[in-house]
Amino acid sequence: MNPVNYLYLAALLFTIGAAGVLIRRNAIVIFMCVELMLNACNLAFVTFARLHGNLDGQIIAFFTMVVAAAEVVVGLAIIVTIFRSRHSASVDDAGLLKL
Amino acid sequence: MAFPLLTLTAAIPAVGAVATAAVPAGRRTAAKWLALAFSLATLALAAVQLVRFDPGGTSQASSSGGAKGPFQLTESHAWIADFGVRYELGVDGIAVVLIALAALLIPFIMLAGWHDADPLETRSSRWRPTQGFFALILMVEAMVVISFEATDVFLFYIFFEAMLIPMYFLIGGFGDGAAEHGEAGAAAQRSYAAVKFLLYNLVGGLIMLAAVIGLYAVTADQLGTGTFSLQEIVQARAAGKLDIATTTERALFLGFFFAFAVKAPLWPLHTWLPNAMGEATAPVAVLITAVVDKVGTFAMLRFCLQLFPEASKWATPVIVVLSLISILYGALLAVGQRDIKRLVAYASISHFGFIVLGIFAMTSQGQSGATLYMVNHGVSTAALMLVAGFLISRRGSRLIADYGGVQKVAPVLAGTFLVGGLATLSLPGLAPFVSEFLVLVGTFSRYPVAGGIATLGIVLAALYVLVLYQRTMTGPVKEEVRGMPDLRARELAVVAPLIALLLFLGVYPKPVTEILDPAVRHTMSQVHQADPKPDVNDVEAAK
Amino acid sequence: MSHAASVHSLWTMSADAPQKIPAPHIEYAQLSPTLIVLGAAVLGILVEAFLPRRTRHPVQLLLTCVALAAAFAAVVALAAGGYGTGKAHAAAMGAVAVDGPALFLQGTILLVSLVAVFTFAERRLDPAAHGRPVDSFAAQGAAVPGGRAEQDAVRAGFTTTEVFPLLLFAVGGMLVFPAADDLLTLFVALEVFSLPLYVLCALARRKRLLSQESAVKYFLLGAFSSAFLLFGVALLYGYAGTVTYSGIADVVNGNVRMLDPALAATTGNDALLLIGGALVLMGLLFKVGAVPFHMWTPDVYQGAPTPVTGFMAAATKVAGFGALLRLLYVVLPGLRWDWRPVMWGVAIVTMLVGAIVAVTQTDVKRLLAYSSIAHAGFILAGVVATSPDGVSSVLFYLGAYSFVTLGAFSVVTLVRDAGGEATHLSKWAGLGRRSPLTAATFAVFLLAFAGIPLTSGFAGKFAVFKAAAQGGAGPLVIVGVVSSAIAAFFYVRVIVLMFFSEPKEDGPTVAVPSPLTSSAIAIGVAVTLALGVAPQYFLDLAGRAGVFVR
Amino acid sequence: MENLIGLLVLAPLLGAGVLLCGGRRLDRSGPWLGTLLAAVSFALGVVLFADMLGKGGEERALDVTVFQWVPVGGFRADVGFHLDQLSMTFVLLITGVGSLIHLYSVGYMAHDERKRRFFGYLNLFLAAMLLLVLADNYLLLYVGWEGVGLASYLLIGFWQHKPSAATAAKKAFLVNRVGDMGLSIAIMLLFTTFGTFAFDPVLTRATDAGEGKLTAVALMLLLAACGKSAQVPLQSWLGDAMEGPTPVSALIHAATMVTAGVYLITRSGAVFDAAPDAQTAVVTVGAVTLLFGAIVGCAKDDIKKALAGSTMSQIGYMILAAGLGPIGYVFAIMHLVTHGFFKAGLFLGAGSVMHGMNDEVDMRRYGGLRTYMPVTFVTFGLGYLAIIGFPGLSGFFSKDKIIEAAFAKGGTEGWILGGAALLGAAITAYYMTRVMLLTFFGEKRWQPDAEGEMPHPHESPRTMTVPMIVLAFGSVFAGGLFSINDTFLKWLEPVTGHEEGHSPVSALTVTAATMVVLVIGVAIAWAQYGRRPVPVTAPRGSLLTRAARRDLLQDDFNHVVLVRGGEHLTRSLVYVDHSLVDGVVNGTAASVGGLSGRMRKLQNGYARSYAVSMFGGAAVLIAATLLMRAV
Repeated sequence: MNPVNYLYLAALLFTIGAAGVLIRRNAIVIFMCVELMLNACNLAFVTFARLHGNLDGQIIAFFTMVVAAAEVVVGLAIIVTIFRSRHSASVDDAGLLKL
Repeated sequence: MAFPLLTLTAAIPAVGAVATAAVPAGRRTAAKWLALAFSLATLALAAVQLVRFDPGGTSQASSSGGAKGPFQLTESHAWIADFGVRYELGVDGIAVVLIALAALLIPFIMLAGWHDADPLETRSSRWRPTQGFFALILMVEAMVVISFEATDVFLFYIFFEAMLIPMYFLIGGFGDGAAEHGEAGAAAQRSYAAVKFLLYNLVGGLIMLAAVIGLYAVTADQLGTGTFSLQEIVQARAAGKLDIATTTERALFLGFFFAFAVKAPLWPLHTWLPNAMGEATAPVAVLITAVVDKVGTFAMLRFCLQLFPEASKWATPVIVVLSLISILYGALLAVGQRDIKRLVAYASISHFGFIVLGIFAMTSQGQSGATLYMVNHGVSTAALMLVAGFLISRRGSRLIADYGGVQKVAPVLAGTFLVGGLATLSLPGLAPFVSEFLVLVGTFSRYPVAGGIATLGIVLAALYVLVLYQRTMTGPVKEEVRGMPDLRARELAVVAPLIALLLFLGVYPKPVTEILDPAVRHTMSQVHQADPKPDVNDVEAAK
Repeated sequence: MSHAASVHSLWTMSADAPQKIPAPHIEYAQLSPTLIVLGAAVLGILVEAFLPRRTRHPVQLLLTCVALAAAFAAVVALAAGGYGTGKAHAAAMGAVAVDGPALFLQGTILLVSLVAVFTFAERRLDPAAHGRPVDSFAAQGAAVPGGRAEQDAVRAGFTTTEVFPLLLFAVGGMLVFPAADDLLTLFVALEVFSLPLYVLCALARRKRLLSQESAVKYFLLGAFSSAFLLFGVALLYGYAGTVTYSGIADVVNGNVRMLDPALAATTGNDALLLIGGALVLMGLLFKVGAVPFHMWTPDVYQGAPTPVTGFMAAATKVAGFGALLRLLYVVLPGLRWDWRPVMWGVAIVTMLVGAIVAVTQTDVKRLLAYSSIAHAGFILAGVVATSPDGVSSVLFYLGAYSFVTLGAFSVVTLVRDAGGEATHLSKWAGLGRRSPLTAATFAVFLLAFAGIPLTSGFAGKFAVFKAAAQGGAGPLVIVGVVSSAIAAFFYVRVIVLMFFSEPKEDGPTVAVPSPLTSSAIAIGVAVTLALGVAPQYFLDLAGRAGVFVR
Repeated sequence: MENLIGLLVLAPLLGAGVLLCGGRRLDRSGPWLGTLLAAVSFALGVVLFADMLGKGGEERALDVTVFQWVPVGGFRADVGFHLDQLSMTFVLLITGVGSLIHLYSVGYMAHDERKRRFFGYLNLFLAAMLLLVLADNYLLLYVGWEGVGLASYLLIGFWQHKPSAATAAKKAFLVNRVGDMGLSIAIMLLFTTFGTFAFDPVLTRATDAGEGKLTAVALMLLLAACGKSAQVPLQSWLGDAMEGPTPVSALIHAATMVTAGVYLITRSGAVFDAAPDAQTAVVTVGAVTLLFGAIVGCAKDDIKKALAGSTMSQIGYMILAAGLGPIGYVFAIMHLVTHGFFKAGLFLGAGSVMHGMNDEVDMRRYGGLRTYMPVTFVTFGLGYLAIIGFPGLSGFFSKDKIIEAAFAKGGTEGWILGGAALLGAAITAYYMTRVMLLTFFGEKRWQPDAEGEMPHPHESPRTMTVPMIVLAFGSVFAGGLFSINDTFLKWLEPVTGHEEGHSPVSALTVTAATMVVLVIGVAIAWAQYGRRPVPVTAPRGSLLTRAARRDLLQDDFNHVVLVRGGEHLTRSLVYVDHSLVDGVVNGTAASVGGLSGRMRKLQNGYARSYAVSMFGGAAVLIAATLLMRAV
């Protein structure tokens, strides 16, 4: 299989993730969509590493995972806090700051 | 190193401002005297400048490189090399006279506004309006003086702009207590006027900033290092090292001119002036029109004409038309005003039209007249406006209709008001006549039609001055005016010297014109303009 | 499948000789600023863990200040050692650049952070709760606002001293961000300084709902943008086969021959380059708050605790623009004709939108947020100059701007009423009458924002516009001037409100701050005026620091 | 001698300065101080005159430059004096009549609390007027020109508490300003043409300039003369100017200031001579005004306004004569001098009458005063005879010469001008007889004044009667003295030049015709006012009468066109300034604000919409980058 197809898949995943961010209301889901985007990036990295024949991409993918994990920690903490004070995880409910 | 006289002249009021602002709240009177002392010290330094200035001489070698030029008492120090900016000061005849004017008027402004900033009630211990008022006036003076002295475009620009800030607080922070709509309404109108003043001038300044940057780009491009030194640029152009493309020169000229036209102010950029002068206290109004606005017209002469001679000539027709409109429009609107101070403001617009007309007539009479006009207008408007301020402070109203028959109860006030008014309408024998006539002659000899139309301005001036005088001073004594006290000693001490000066300059302006004349000739030569020759040109020889 | 085989051989080779992986050569001395800060951050965590609650605040404060000062000293030492000029190079195997811009920006960030720490540590503004002084941060971040846990925490006198290590982590990330010399470091640094900031945003003591909301928004949008950035990195990697700046630049400039013609599909594929470059740019533009990636700015600036806002507004902008400069000047100079028009557009829109929308703002913090957007536009005008002058002007502007911003937000913390900070503009009416000094100070900052001469704002604006004009971006200068004029309007409006409006009866009071905030404000004013009156020294500094290492 | 010229001007100027700034201390002595300084000036004039008589006709002119006034580049204006026979004539007239009127005012203003200031203004006027006639260049003349305007303004409006006086003063100044505009344009034209505006170089070389330029200069000078001398179309201010105290009317608005226009034209004779078209304009103005003033004078019931109409008319004669060129200059000046005597005398008489009649000015409320005020009656009567040109008296000689010269202009023009002058003489006889009859003859028609007090006419005090008597002497004998041996002609000829006119009708015929029209005029007046009782309130009168009462509707025209039009113009400009000029700026500000408000809505608080913006932004960024590459 042509590795370029993995790139198409990565782009597709990325777009799905982005669309999810735009469409979904639940902060957790949005966050998961962001994770999906990051993973799409990982796929692209790995594919490119394969195409280029060097390891950089694969290493970067590990970094990305770590970063994503860190992001999850912080993100979930924030989301949980706001959920506890508002009893809602909908981002559309958080609309006090505007104009 | 030579004695930094110019720096000192600007520094003294600046130091005075700080010192005055630092006076504790309880010592109001001390603050006033302190400020007055500093302004007098500045006046003394300005007088020293006048004495040290040699009208005939071109220049001592400036410390930067011995370049000969029209400037004297020069100082030059490195400042912001990255921007090509030097701290370069120098005065020519025009500058030295205008500095003297500013330094002369400030003490009178202070004296006239002696009680304008006394707080109505003691609010908090930190609220010190009096100190602020006098400190701000000194601050303005310092900035005006340095603007007149700066021969570096950037240095000039900085103070040209920075002076807006103290002016802004002076306009917005202190009113004359005359309110149609109560105290709150007055405050609102005042802050509107202050904002309008600031925004107009700021926009003008920002457009000039674009041109200043453009100038840097041009010089940096062609001379290797960018420079803002007026002399360097002028000399480089003369030597053919700097060749500004026509369109660029025009664009830069317009950028500069716009800022100065706002400041001057020229129609249609004038509408801030009536608001500002109407809402500010009379001394501040004088400060605006007699001192600060002069920087605008002065800069037209010093920067527009000298930096961009070709573009100046190119723009002349339009500017002449604009100044004609200013003259007539200002005068007609003055006729239509119901508010004394606004009336004086529109009259000033008309007069600024004359000044700009004189500058751009490109004749030696016109430019001499215009520079002399700056001085005379300063003094005459100060006289008229300050007396108007005294009048307003007595009755608490700026409306012309609220007065009548003042002449009967306060003859000296009325008399000085009339003299101020007569100076405003350029009565021969008083100073403004000489300058106005020079402007008219200078314009007429190059643009006869424009000169003729401008002459209409003298009729309209008579109209608005006399209508004002008639409505306020003559006729039956109004009830509210009865019992109005005549001028007090302090007020007379403000007005009398101004009137004496008006008379003196009207009868014997030679001391001033002698200083101005070489500078004007230099400017004319920069623009490569010569006076038109008369038709019958050997008359003097025949005589 | 030749290349599949070659990849396989890679694997096998490394599997064969794991011991041959060379230990990376790290120049610890040259990275010392970052290491000091991060080390102190770790120490700070330990302090949180082991020291009693009472002593934490002074200890943390001391630790943070010392760390930042030491880091700054290290930066100065490096610069004095010639690393800003002659010895500039890419350290840590090419991952982190040690050169003029990097050192200048690091120095700026450290100074700004140091001043910001003062505002973080301020404990006199809020009335003491139960006899204990409190600062701007929540007693217990995790507690539900208004809930029992929170009340208990307040009663117990808890304070969130974790903000100091968080700040240090963020600073550490920021130090690396503009120095990052490969895209991976860039990404990691981005996350390192963003994540603590997200948390910091959520920690306000008052108006906690707003604070949490701002954190959520910042976090979601920040994560979203970093995903874009990462995808851009991936594409660039695909284009060049490497993520080091110099490597990519070589490929862009055509200095590297194709190793394998079969890779032509990806390597050197300009579509990858352009799209990847645009996405990375977008990630950076998000951080600096350029339109249309600016929308988080007002909300987050308003909701976050004001000291954090000040820190964020000042330091993030410095770091973000530093990274942007390096990316554009090192990686993409060969693409100048592609990205310049785009950046022109972004700069113009940013200046105009920032200035225009600010006109109708009614909240001081939001107003300053929009002002920061407009300023981002001005700085972008210097960025697109694509000349050493452009770089140094941007460096200067960043230095000048960050202190003004920090000072302005510090003043905002002082104006208070019963509900905490009184940020609604109507409450600022007549402030000049009640507290002339505070109002005058704020006015100085506003005037500097407006670019009035004799303030640092003017010198900075002049520098960037001058560079832009010389770089042939005359129209940008015009737009800049126009938006300055619009911007002047709302700065003036605030001044009018403070000085010429009658004070309201129930208006806010100005809290008397401790020397901490006072000195932060004083430093802001001093720098503002110093850089306005005598900018030459700093211009020289920025000018010498104007060359990137490759 | 030269220094005395300066003193001549300085003496009254000093008086003005001292009196106006002196304060209350001078309230008592002020009037006498002012009178003294006027007399000093007159004495100096006499000394200079005596000195001048001692020299030959051509060497009599004195020139003195006092100091450089405005030296700027090629522009030089000096304060310098030129005293020749023409200015000497004026100096004597001004200081002589001026001194008399100062003296008269001492009595007339005795009860006015602000008399110190009054005398200050009078002295100021004298100084300015002397400056006007002594200046050696046009710019300095202009200073005097405006100076007298100022003095006139101050004096007309002396009783400022009366709104009518204040309005009249303002009007006088404004109308004069229109004339002044002409003068200043003329000076500018002279400067651009000759490079100077001193009399000597300009006048000696006038012919070197093109006729077009000279015509322009001359027309502008004429405009100036019209303003100052109350000639059509700028005559409207003179009637209103009678609001001023009567001595002022006598001095300024009859004897001296209003004749400045004649001086200007005569002085600039060389320019006018080289611009025949302009001369035609001058004579037209003169002829029209002499009829206009006369007709107005017939209709007025206010004694001073009737006299003012007469003044207008008489100056019309002078202007007419001056417009005739060298054949008329001398006669213009001669008439000016004699007119100075008799018209001043008439005004002082009128003042005396008003003084006795509780300041009543309506002649219909006079009547039969001859027995009550004998001195006034006699001096007024002599003035009356002089003005109508009764043979042997001053007016006879001077006016006759002008009518002769008008005919001598030749051609149709000469006939028209001569005819007009004759007709004017008839009307003069009519209206002056009317004044005489209404005031001094017939039954008493006295009415109580505003306070209900009946007037008790009485003769005026000595300070007032003495000047009247002196002036009456002048009215009677001046013309005769001047005409014996053509003394006046020979005196002035070296300055103005003179040509004998060649009249199509003989001098004797003209004199005869003048006598005939005189008798006709007097007879009609007698028929109307002498034989039958005069109603106290004026009858409605014919259309012409009503128009003439309103200054032949000229004021109405001014009011509708200039005042109303001006008001509309300024009001609309105020509107324009507020709505348009300011409106553009405010509109821009408002639209920025509106835009801001709308863009602000985009910031709707929903994180997802922010994300949309970012996503869209990224898309645009990518598209733009790709597009850049594509182009």
